[in-house]
Amino acid sequence: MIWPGKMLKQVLGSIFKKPATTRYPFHKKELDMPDRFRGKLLFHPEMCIGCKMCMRDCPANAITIRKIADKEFEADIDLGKCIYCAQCVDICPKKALEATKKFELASLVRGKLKITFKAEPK
Amino acid sequence: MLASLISIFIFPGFMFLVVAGLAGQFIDRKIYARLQNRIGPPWYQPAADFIKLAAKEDIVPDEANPGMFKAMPIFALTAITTSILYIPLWRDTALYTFKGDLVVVLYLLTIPTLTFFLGGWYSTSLYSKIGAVRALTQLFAYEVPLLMSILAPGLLANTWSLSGISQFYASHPWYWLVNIPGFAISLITLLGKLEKVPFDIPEAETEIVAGTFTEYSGRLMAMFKLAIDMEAIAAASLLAAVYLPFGLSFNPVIGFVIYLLKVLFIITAMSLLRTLFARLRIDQMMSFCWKYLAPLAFVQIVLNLTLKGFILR
Amino acid sequence: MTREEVAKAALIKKFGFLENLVRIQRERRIFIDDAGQDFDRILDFASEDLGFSVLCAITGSDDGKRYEFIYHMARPKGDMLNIKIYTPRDGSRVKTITDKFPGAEIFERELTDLLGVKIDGLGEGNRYPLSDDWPEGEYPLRKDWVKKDKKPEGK
Amino acid sequence: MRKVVIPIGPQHPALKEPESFSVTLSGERIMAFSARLGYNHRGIEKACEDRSYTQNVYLTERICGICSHAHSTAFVQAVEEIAGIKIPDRASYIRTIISELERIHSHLLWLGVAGHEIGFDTLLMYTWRDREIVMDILAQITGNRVNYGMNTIGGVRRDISEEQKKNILKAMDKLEERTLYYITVATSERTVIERLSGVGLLPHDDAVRLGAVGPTARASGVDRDTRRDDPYAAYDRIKFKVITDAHCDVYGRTLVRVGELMEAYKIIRQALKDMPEGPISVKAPRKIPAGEAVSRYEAPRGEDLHYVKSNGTEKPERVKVRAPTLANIQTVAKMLEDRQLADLPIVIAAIDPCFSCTDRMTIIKRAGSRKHGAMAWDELRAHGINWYKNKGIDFSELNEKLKKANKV
Repeated sequence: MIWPGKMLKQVLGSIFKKPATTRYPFHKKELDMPDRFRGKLLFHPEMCIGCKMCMRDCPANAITIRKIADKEFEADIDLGKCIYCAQCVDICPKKALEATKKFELASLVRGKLKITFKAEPK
Repeated sequence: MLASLISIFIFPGFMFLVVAGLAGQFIDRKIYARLQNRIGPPWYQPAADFIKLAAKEDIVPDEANPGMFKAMPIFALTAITTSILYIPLWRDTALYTFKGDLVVVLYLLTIPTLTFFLGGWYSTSLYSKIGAVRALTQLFAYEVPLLMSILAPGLLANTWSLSGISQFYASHPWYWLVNIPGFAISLITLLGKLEKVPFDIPEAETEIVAGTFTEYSGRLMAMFKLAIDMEAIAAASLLAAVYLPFGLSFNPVIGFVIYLLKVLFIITAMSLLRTLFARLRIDQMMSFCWKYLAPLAFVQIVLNLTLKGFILR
Repeated sequence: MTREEVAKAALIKKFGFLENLVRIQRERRIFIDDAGQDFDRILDFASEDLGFSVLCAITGSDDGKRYEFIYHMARPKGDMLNIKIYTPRDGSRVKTITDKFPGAEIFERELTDLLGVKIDGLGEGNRYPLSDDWPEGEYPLRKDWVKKDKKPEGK
Repeated sequence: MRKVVIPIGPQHPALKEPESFSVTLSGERIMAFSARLGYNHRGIEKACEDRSYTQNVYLTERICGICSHAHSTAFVQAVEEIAGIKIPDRASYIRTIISELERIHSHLLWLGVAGHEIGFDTLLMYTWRDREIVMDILAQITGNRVNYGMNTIGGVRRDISEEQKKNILKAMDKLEERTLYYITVATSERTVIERLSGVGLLPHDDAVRLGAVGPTARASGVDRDTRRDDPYAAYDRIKFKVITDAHCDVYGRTLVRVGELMEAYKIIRQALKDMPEGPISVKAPRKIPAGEAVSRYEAPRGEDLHYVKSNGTEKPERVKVRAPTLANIQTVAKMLEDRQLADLPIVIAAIDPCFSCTDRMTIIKRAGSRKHGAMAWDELRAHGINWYKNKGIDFSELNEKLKKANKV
């Protein structure tokens, strides 16, 4: 006869183990994203040459590059649309885009998800 | 008059049961979580849940019978509060006692299950109805072994009064060891009474949403949840009084601590049990109760009768 | 001769008109570019005699002039035979294959919903995959279909 | 008890995604079963026609969260075949490794879900805890836990470094030990066996007739696996066993899945050992020449099939996706014949359904008219605020405070 309660030993052992879960919103120390993590985008206006490859390749049309003056560009990124694939980062010939490790992007207001990276006036 | 009102509403009646019920729920959830290698809820979680539910709007389905629908949670609470008055907690006598109160307590503790059935049935939702029928079917499965195993110690003590049982075991120490198989059976069937894994068939969430409680919300739901927590304490007290009748002769404070430890032990054992198994199907549960538990309970009764006949003449 | 060539030769031997229509695209991929009127017989022959017994999917598409249906049949060995048939855009009808392949039902319902093709002999059943209140006469996979409602931009 | 029809879904705790089933019951016994699919239809196939090939790689990846690598690989394979691109060896090995890591996390996820469906939450907590090991590895290699974004037309986007190799091997050892433990639990815990064996019978012939795929078919003794029969990526250079089982029930499906877990560890070790040095991608043209291709991929849930037709432009003419669940869902009615209501969740779960994959497409449509009696979201919110106000609880002050805090 096969008896029930096969996991007894392991279950009792768990009492002496450190819990696998964390108190997330209160303790964030454990949350270290890997180096290749694709989080919130960062745009470096000074590097952009305005080729708009990122706009062309973005699967979600989340990024818009605007020309404001000669050789000066601004980027609008809609984080609500962005799917964090980082294709724009890969395709950018001048490395003007960068994926950061930021991931806590929830917001109650949709407008806050639209961010603009302004070029610094020269 | 005042004294009895206090004992009914405050201690060891309603208020004590509420506090102990919420504490019991916390302990159960915390242990369950730790056994699963999780952190578990903070200590105020059960109270927070209760307050949150109580602040919500009660929604009564159009089709439901509003009288029955609303009355059921109150019936459940009342029955449990009444039952605790007859159970000796830290002394060898209960607040109120009469011949045969053991049977009355057992039936008072059956009333919540019946209210689950009626509440589910009168809310007319299909999930509730299936849950209600399952609750009743399950009642017929676990009630017999539970009854037989709880009556066995009484047979040995030659009384069906809870206070009488306590007094008998206080004067005959170590005799309670005979009842350990019965204790195990009661613990298992108690899981069925409190609708916990592996016998949470009436409210199996992956099958019938929340079973009998599907249509309940707000305060009525809060009351039902509270009733289950209180029932856990009342039933644990009953088991403690019947199967663990020791340490009753100290002063009230130490006696009370010992009583709490006994309840804690029973709750812990139930948490451990519900960690270990998968939920059974209703037919498997029936056959398990009738094939294994009922005969075992019967053996316990025969054992106790024999013991009584030959040794305690 | 490879497995694919054997299958090709068998098909041509049985159905002469397939001479130029059977194409081995690569290892394990055979296409029949237009099965035409003989589709039923070719399907029977392929599934019973050649062993292409698993129906993987039915693809329906619209090339602007006519509808194209591809029946993707697989062999346990891994070879895949893709049988194409075409129907005109107006009054398009196809015969069901659920009598031979009960699993085809869901693929055929998809064709009905998304391309608006009539499937002869397909029994009653729930629609798939569009919702019950989807308007009549709107078939998203047709090339001339345009999105009508656009989701309003957020606040 | 007379016959009743109960709805399971579109919202139901047993289903992790919205899909609607209706079950006719007589007492506890299931008399009839019918499914209404399509609740997750997002219009992806149509959307693919408006997007470029590069964009479509990410779009197809989002057909499903769990088998994202399966869909994107199947898609890029088809495109590469049309364009005649030969991907570097290292890239095909990396695709193989990611695909097996995905299988591991998907099967562990399934084991947990199966535990939950039969009310065994402890199993769920333990398997999902151990699944974190493989999720961490995936996050380390690809950047994210799901939707890896690993594929690109012509190869892969990220390389596996020496250090990551070591981490993967370490994780495999740990997971192997844990999987062995779960095999003992699944095969020797009485309550689990009681709930699984003999449930959801799908005899061999029915599996073949209804076109079952993946572990569902293999547990009915159908020896079919796209990885071996129609090899892609580096599977033609790797030795592995195809796990089959003759139980034909949910128990058999469990055994097949845990068996495949053990196989996956071996495949990954082997692939890491054999992986050659070299580039990880080749340049692909933006315009793909006209042509068509059928690509098959053994996803964790079964065979995934993509058909791509191109017309010489930057955008495909037609993309067709046949996800494994679509092939398997039709076996559920057969499996539920003469079973009890209590078996329904585990039987549905046993084909490891993924309805997002199955449904794929939508066009967003505003509901023109509300149904009688239903409340719109704003109305519901106003009702809630009023209800609390009548009870003497006023949140308006708190709302103001929150607004201020948000502005700061």
